Amino acid sequence: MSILVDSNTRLVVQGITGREGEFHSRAMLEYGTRIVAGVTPGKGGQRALDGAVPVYDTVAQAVGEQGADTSVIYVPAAGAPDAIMEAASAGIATIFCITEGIPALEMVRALEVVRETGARLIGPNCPGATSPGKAKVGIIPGSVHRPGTVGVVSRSGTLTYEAVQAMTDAGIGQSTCVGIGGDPIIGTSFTDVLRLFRDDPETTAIVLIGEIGGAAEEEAAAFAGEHLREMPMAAFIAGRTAPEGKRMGHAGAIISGGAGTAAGKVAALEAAGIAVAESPTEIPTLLRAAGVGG
Amino acid sequence: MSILVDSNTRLVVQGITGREGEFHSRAMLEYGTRIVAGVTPGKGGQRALDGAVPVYDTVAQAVGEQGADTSVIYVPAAGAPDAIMEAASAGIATIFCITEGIPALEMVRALEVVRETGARLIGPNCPGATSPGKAKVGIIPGSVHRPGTVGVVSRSGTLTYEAVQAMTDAGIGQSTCVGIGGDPIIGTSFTDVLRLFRDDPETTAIVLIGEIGGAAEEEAAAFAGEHLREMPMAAFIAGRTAPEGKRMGHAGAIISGGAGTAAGKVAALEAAGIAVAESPTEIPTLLRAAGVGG
Amino acid sequence: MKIQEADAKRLLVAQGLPVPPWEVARTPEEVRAAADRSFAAGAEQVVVKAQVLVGGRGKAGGVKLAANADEAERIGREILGMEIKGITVRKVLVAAAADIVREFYLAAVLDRAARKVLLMGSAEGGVEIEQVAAERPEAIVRVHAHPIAGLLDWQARQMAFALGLAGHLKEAVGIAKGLVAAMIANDADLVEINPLAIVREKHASEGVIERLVCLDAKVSLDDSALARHAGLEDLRDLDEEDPTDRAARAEGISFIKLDGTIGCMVNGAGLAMTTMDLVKRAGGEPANFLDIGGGARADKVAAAMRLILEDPNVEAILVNIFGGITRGDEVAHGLIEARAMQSREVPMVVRIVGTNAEEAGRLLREARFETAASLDDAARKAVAAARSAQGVRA
Amino acid sequence: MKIQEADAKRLLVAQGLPVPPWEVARTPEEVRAAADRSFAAGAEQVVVKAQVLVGGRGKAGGVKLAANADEAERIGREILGMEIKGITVRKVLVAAAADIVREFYLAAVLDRAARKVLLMGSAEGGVEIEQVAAERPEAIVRVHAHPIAGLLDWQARQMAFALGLAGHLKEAVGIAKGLVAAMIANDADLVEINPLAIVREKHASEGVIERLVCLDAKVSLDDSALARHAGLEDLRDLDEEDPTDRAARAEGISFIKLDGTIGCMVNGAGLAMTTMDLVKRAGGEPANFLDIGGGARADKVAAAMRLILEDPNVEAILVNIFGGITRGDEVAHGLIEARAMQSREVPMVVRIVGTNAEEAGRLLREARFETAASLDDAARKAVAAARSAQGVRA
Repeated sequence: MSILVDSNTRLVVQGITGREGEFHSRAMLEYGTRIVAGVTPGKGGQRALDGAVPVYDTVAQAVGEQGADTSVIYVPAAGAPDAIMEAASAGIATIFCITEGIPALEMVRALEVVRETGARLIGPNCPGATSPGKAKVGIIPGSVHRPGTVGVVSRSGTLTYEAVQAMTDAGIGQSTCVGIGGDPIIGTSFTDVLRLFRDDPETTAIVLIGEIGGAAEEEAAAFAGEHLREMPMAAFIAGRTAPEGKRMGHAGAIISGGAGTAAGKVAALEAAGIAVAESPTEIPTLLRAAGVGG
Repeated sequence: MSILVDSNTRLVVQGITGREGEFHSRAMLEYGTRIVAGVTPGKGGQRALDGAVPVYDTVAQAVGEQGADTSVIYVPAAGAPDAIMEAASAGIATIFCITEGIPALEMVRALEVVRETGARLIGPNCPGATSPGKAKVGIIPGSVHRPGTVGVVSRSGTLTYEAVQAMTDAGIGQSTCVGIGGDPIIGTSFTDVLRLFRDDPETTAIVLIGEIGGAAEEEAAAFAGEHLREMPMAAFIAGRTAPEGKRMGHAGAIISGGAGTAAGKVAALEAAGIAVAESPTEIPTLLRAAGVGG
Repeated sequence: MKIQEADAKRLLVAQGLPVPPWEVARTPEEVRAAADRSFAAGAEQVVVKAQVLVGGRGKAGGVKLAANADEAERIGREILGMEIKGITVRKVLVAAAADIVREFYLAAVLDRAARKVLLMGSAEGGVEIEQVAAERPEAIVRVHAHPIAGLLDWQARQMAFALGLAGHLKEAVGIAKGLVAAMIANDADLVEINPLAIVREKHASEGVIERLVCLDAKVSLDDSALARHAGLEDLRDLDEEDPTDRAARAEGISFIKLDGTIGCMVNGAGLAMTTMDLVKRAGGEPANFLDIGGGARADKVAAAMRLILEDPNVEAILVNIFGGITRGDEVAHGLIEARAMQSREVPMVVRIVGTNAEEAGRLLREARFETAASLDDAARKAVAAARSAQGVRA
Repeated sequence: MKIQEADAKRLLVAQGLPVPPWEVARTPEEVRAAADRSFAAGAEQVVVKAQVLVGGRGKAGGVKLAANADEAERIGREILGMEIKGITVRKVLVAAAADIVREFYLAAVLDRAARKVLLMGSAEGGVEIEQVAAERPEAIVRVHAHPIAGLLDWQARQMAFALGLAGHLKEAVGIAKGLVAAMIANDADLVEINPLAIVREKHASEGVIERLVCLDAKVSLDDSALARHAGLEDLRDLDEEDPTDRAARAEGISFIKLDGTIGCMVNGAGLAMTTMDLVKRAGGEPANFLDIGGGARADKVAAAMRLILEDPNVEAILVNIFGGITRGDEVAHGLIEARAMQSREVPMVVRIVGTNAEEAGRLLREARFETAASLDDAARKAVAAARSAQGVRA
């Protein structure tokens, strides 16, 4: 197994004919991800990626004709919340939204519609997820991975690649790597992913990569302290030097009113018995110390 | 048993200090209904009905302090949808809305919020429900009833009293009489109530009183034809002489584009094996013919 | 409440929908002037359309084309004053005749079963949708708007693609969303565009272009919401309303005039319909639907009586009251008061049961009203009374 | 994006919220004129408030009362030009001082965990809400607005009753709903009224009345939504913005100036923060946060380099790129180009891994850049380079 994506994933790419969508779709196809359809309203009937993938006008058509069950969204911010709602309403079970710069209140509304349908949204402003050797969905470079049993969950993009590369270099493979996104309003939280990893028999250890802003890491620490006592874990928190009141790139990365500091998150994780690395390169060492093997 | 209301019902009256609310609350108390609280925003702390009932500012307080589980709303149309949403969000399980004249699209929105909470709304523009000898909620005169085992469901007010009086006069008692309301957008349909009666061991026969407009009677007939084959039933449909395109008093009572006629409804009911009376006074005879006893 | 095409179009324009310009004219001279302006703006033909709230005006000869201002004036003279289904045409709409490439149907309606706004579309526009629904139901596309968020973009796109409007995607999405927005903004029961059409237009700068426009519009407003929207009550077309209906509305009485001879006064809509049905069953014809509502007092009863008696066809009156909130004695007082002041003598059968029915019975007997015990009995007596009244006159 | 009090108040007024009148003044003379008008309108005292986007202006002496126009002008002279937390005061707000009966706190914020708008209220207004939250969390009332329908009436009532505002129910409901409406209409992250106050006002006609008004307002807008709202971008206070920040925004680079000496150029926000943290860990201080974003090309790299070098404190530059979408060779080209044009010589340590890293390494070696294999190594080298640069100057 693995979580969220695997070799059975039937992926539809929303925005497949755009520059980003096409670029990453090629990389996903190369990695072995089963892309069954693309959607670009108005380009239905065409074929994308040198004829490899049929393009539809609507997600409902992609679901109906190709059995798509997972979607990845490369649609620009103005249309992305609608693309999310379309996917959810069409019966897509897992939706990855890569798009950055969606207004938070747009996401509040879109997530309510998603909730009504029972779909799961990862992101927005996330790099996607990879189950090494099976499938990758999103924008994470396939080369950083190595199949294994450590689950990785992160709010970042390149920082995740850095941490995963360090693990791979140290011979520690991953079951699934998930980027949940750097926005304040996201569909799937750290805790949600921890729950999925807990229930995945193939995942034997977890790495959590957080950053300043919000309280999702604290919430995850509380969950782990209660439900993941037996699971070896390591963590990293970015932003120890970030000043208060400034948005550090990610819309969600801001300390305000003294809340959301790296120190607070590190303390919460450590209180839950999770070792926190001072550099992403230390993660493999912490995992080994926690009992993770080859 | 019985459905929706009984001697365990803990009722909160929303709009208890208004003219309508006070008048009908007295009648309900007299009938034996357990009114545990009233709500009138701004009159919290007072007592209504000669000191018999505590008044709160919010439904949440009535639920928290008096354990109210059922609500009846006598709030004017402008505030009624909000009163419905308040009751649903406060954890009230069954809400009766007596108020007439709520715009249909207001109800579309309010019902979505009700749906999110899992509450049941009866009405609006309905007379309420009575489980004879146990409790009455709404505005149905208690005097027309007689305890028994026939369930009555209707879109009307006085027409229901007429039919129930005829049954009572003929010695046929009722398990519960429910008025679902005359508006186009209502919370609980004929079919919903048929389902409740089916699952109520105390109900042994059913009377359905419909009228022109919409297709709720046809839907109910289809349900009865499939799921209530063993249940003795009788029906009456008002509006055989109603012209097309005119709203007959009730906002929902209109034939448009040839749909929603009495003839169509009578045909659907008869096709499901349900005898349809030509006058409400014939209902007892039809029930006897269907095998209903004393 | 149904409103006229021109008013419906204005509500659509307010939501940004593309509606070709039109003018309303009340005299043949105004028709000519409007046609002149239209021809001056480049029209090759103008269409003159009767403004009535009943359907079928086309078949009745209420919609005609004119190739010049003379013809327009002549047609205006023909249509203005014409009777369509009993309604006198008092105004017409004048607009440039469209060069239609293709017609569609698009409407937002209230879906009672789903408890949502339903957007219905068909690529078979220009014809009666009921006919399409009956003959080829699969030709109708249905999309439910979100109950709170309204019509979402993807839903509008889904409708556009299903109708084959991929070539006019952005326009179609705007129109579909605007249609539902118009429904919600005005608390309408129905907003219908038929036809929604791709038309060919000549533009000085761009040459011939094809665009999607709303050629006809029908809107029906929710009576319960009229008071919440400034200006909507003004759209009521008093020309087409019976004065009795207006008086009833002012009294807060629900009244609908019918063609029979037995006037009915009832409390409760369902019971009022039932009373009509029983009059018919007893061999008579109801003269009206009348619901005095719950808790009506004597003065309202008297007002209801006046409404009924304004109809010269009424030959007998049936009063049927099941007292719940309504007190029987109040009704009896109202009836006695009303009869004392009534302009003409009409037989009356009264049946009052429920709250204070005994006191009511005493009052009525004292005042020598004919009473009845059951509803069926009351209907039979009323029909008989009407027959004998006819007999007297005959 | 934070906006000034006066702009925040205008957004509230646009939603119908009651905000007592105010004026903005940029000179002591304007302060006097505004105070004159306020006294003429019946004010007994006026308040002069520094308009700065940092907190704690009251404690810093940026808010003062004046009993007459002379005093107002003097206070205006005092406050204008004052420095508050490094920001020079360039404008003040002048308003009649309110006769406060009771103060409350009311704010709409984004609740990340619940994924909803959260309305927070407290009957302990006028003080820092963080203090109330820390000391008496039960004194804060929380109501989540419906994610699509917004704040419902009953929710607003619930808040009003919980705050003890039963005596001003209708006003409080209007304010709570308007507050959330302002949040949604402007795509704000935060709309705060502190204090919301019951004030005593003398009216010529009504005598002394008490009413609920918004005395101060704080609004922070969602940067991602600014472009969707006409006029909001204009509310950015350029007086308080570093010119470098403005340049960065124009280039689409996420940049925040800090106080250290090691300039950082990174792709990705999380990695950029991590890079800063590792600089600090290696004994240095980051001079900035800089995320060039995904897929940055050579020209953007060059622009980023210019931004970093505009800071005279920068003594070494650390470039850390993990190529995914971003191509390492593109970055290398950009660095080479930027160095060729740069105004001053600063040591640079470059670490590029991922997509096209080998080609990048070759280019950088040819151009004699100092490179590093790991992120930790790069941080150490950059700190060492800055130290030796200091040594050279010392």
